[in-house]
Amino acid sequence: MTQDGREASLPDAVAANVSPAADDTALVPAGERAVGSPIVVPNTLWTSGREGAYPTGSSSYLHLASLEGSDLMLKDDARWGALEVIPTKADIVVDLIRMNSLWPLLSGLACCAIEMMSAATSKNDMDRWGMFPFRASPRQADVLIVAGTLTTKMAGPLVRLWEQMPEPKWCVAMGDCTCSGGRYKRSYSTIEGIDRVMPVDVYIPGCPPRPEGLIYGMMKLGQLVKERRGHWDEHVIAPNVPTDV
Amino acid sequence: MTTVSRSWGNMTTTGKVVVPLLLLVLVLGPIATVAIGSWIGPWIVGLASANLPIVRFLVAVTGVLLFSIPTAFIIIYMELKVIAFMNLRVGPDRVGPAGAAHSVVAGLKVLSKEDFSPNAADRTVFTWAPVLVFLTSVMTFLILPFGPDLVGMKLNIGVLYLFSIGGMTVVGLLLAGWSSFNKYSLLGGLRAAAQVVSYEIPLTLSVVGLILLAGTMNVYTLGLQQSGWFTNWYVFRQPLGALIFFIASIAEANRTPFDLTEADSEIVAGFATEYSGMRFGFLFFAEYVNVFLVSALITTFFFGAWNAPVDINAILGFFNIAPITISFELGTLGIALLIAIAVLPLILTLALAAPFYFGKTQRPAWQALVIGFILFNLVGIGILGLIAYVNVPWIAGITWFFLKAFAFVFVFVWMRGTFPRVRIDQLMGFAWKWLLPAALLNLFVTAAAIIVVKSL
Amino acid sequence: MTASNHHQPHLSSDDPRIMLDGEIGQFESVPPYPPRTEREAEFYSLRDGEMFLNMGPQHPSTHGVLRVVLKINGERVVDLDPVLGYLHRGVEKLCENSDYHHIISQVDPLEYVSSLFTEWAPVMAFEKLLDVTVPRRAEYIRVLTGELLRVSSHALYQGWMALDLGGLAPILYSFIERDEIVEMLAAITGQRMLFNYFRIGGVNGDLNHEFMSRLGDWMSRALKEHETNIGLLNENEIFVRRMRGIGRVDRDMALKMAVTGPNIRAAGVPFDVRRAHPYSVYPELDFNIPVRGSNGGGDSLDRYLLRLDEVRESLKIIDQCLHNMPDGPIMARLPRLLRPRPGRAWAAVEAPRGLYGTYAISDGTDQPFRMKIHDPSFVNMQLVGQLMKNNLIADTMAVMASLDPVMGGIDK
Amino acid sequence: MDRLLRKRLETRFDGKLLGPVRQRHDETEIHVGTADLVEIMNALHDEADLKFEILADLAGVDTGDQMQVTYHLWSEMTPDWLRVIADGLPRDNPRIPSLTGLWPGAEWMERETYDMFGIIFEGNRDLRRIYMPPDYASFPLRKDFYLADDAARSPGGGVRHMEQTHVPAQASPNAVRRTVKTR
Repeated sequence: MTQDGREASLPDAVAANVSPAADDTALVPAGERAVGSPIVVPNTLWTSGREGAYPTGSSSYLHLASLEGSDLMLKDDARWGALEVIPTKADIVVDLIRMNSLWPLLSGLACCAIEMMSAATSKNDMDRWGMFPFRASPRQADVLIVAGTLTTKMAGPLVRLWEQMPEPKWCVAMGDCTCSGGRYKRSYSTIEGIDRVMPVDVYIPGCPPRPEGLIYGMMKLGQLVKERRGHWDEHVIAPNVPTDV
Repeated sequence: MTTVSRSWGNMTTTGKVVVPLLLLVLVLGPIATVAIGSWIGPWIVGLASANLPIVRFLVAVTGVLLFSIPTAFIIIYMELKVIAFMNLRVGPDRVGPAGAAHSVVAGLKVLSKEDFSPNAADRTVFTWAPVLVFLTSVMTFLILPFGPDLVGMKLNIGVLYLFSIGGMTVVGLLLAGWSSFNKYSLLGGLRAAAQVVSYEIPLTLSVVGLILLAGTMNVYTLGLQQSGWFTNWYVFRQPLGALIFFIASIAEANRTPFDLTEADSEIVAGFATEYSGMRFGFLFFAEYVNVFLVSALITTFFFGAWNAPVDINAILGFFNIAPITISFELGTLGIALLIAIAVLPLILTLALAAPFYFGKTQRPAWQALVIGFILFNLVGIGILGLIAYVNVPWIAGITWFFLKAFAFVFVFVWMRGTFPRVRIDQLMGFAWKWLLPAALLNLFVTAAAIIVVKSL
Repeated sequence: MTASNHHQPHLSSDDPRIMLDGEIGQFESVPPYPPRTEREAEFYSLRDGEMFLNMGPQHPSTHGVLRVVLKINGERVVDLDPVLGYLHRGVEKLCENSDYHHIISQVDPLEYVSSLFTEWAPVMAFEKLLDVTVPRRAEYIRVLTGELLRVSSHALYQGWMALDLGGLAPILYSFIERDEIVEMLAAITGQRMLFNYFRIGGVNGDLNHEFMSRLGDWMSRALKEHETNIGLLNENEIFVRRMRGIGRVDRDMALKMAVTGPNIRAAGVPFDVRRAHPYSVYPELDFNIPVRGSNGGGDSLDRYLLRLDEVRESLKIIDQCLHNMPDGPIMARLPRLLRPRPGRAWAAVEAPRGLYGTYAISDGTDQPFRMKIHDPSFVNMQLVGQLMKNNLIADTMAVMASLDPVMGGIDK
Repeated sequence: MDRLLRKRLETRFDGKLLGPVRQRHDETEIHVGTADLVEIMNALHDEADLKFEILADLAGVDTGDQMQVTYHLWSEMTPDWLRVIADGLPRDNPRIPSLTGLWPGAEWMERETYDMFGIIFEGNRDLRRIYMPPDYASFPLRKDFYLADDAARSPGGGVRHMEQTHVPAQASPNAVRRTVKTR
């Protein structure tokens, strides 16, 4: 994760997005006015102190395609193994295939794991979308459903687990604790959201989310897989993550 | 022009290599065809007719390879749906009719995953072990008699070949477990070795009695001997042998309750722990090919390989009816044949549509016609199928063979859905303390019976 | 990144102490630092023919993020060392920093399979600190919902038991039962798992029509379905042979290891907080305390069967609660901001896994000065180290599952 | 509350108890010194009229100026919980004899108390950190350990690692400010 090296080659649009603000002078008063004079609201849209905070036009709005065009993103369009001989247009088929068999990894961290299991059982059956065979080994899994609070002690193993999964792989953050820290945000041993240590494709809030919620998130993930048409930009990890993770 | 250049830009390097090749093939294809038709073709034919067995062997191998993967897909889908039904679930139902294509999709997905091998693994062995496992399970198809004259090789030492090849599977599993450089894989491989080796013995011994009875080791001959009524099946002469063979073959195929080699809850995925992508796919398919294989073997050895349970000709003979053989020369019809082909569908469709149009249910004409046409097709297919069944013996044979084999596959899946897993010491104790003495007893009784009968 | 390196090596992904399913062979299981205790020293020294096998923190059958380092000789487990803390969320510190009403939602996810009991003990302790008397209807509602949750927890236990032994079907059948129960509880609590339902001095909401109708529908066939789920396993020869005779715990061992709950009752000690130290309205209710293994201790099969007996008792309790459920208020009158007198209070309830206690110290402010949570799974897990000696790897799963640990409770 | 138990305890352990026997609700509370702890616990566990066989809980307490270890016991002889408070442990070097000889099951509870408070149980064969990683610097449940949201008051090892000492690339300004403050 060489953020610094990539920062040098940022296009202006991206640089405008990530450059730290000089100072937050949000609302600029419209000039001086005498005491008692009627307040005249100037007929101009106010602009934020941070340029690029409110995208106007196409200058700071970054489309995924242009992102792929820039050298910011790793050129890596998920064609591995034997299917590499298939030319580009066949990616639609490949992505339909991947979308229809997303094998989750059989790993639960905490409370949400129970609801994850409940989503796979008879009442609400994840198998219908081909998501059922929970693989025990990360080598054969496609989706990592992080279900439950992530502690600092577990962060290393989880990151390693993520690294052990073969591409293409996706991560689903299930529950408030994994999205943002949730009810243990204040604690001394938890991580405020797993996107500090690993990329996340789909966030499913709720403490814990219902099984239907998980299934909805997984279907959203399938939609994502289908719409990206097999072009996977490298996930940008949240700013304040230690570089040695 | 822009579209061409853009698509050219979108292609991967490999695509840029492949597409011109395709164009080249399109150009060179006709020329090559002409050449083959004129000069190379006859030479090949002469060569083939010169040494037929080799050609037959190659054809059989190709057919088996093409045949094994769809079988695995069918069994995987069957397992998904049957276990889902046993768990009060729906099972996959999104891709294909009733989710029939889900297993195919899973297989293609595995094909398109990253092909990974750990740093510390022994690359060569790690790469080739799954292929070995898959090949050993596929090679056994060569001697399976799917029907009369529908067999790859009529080996006269077929049973010997069978068990020698089946024993080679454990080598692949052991190599896979060892080369992964993972303790779980190592445990899985060693478990597989111990299990398969110790279950080979009762498996083989249970068939020796059968061989004594049959007096041959040719699997095709075994099938021939069980023709006629179902009482000729060897299961009624070797019940104990059949039982032992069934139990031992479960362990051979590493299925529940003997699936200690990939016990999820103990050793994560056994010998397959470190495998990903298509190598894992090989192991995955080999398991299911093995399931079909042992079911087919049970069918072949003990349940009358391709023979129908009832002997139609015997029944017909009992009623003094000549066996049905339609030796009707269509050429004798002459011009009437063309008329029949032109008119018969029309007449039959109208005839079948009539009751729906004039009957109580006053359907509109087009509906009645559609229904009539469908019925006509069904009837025609049924008649043709019946004729084929009666006149083409291998169609009947393959039908019955697959019916029986998939009945046993269903039993395997059923056990997968219901049984817990045995412990390793219970597994070994069962093999050596119960199955082996039982197999020896079976062998002894069979031999004694044969001697007694001969002495009479 | 320089000054803090000694703070976060356990966070870096190439830490030799972290061993997962894959890549296990590439790591020495021996930690890179010198042993701190003689126990650690003698565990991490290998004799001839032995090797380490690391299970977890991500393993299919460690019930979450438990990590167990096995020292195996072939298939036989010589010794093992459980490593906890992969789910340590610092709940006690959070409780000391949040006020009394907030604590109920903080302790909820501790034992997430039966989370009402994790609310019950703190609530009882705070009521002792505040000298509050809970209305009888509230007590009855607590008992009713608690016993419902006990049934669902034991159903899940049965399913996990089978799953760790390789049986696929029972877990799905027990999840059907569990889903029905949590859905009917969600009708009054509004949540499926972490019902933030009990309040200091009562409960949050009264029984409503949906709950009663669902409950009546379920009660009409609960026993029959329970028998069905039992029939999936108890007549199975493989299951019984694998459970019988392994992990035997006798009376003295259970008492010395401070085990509680079904695990100690399966060892022949009739210690159940509901009878040993009656709380709530349990003295008014008629139920038995099933005890097994009175002669010579009980094994995994006894621990399994005892929980099935407890389900029947719980159904009896639920029936009585429904019949003599009194009318009246469900909350005591209390101020919004609670400032109890300085003092200490200890309250314990009988959770599905054993004695679940809370020790609260008040210093007169609106936050407890100290709050200790005693979780039964944490103590019961110590048995694993003793029961696993000279067993097979497969038995490790069976015994661990028969103790029924919940990592959320173990790691707090 | 059980008056008989109070009388029994006062007569049996006369002079060994620091302070009177307190009783409230269904709890009886005695304070003992660390020197007499093992002897008193043995007596409570063995003697026929006490028979406190079940150790319900073991908890450490940091009162701010000293450390305490609290044991909760249950006996079939009395309807009360018995709370034994081992009092007067210095905060700089808290030491107390271990009870693993009496209840081997107390081992993990003592490990937890050591992990959270740094109380050293002499005689515990396996006294290492059980929750926090082995290289963790501080003891979270002590009173001078503050949560991450007021990390400025916390001593060095206390704060969560991810916030404390790391200047991230592309950091938002307030993150940088926090980092600088904790340095």
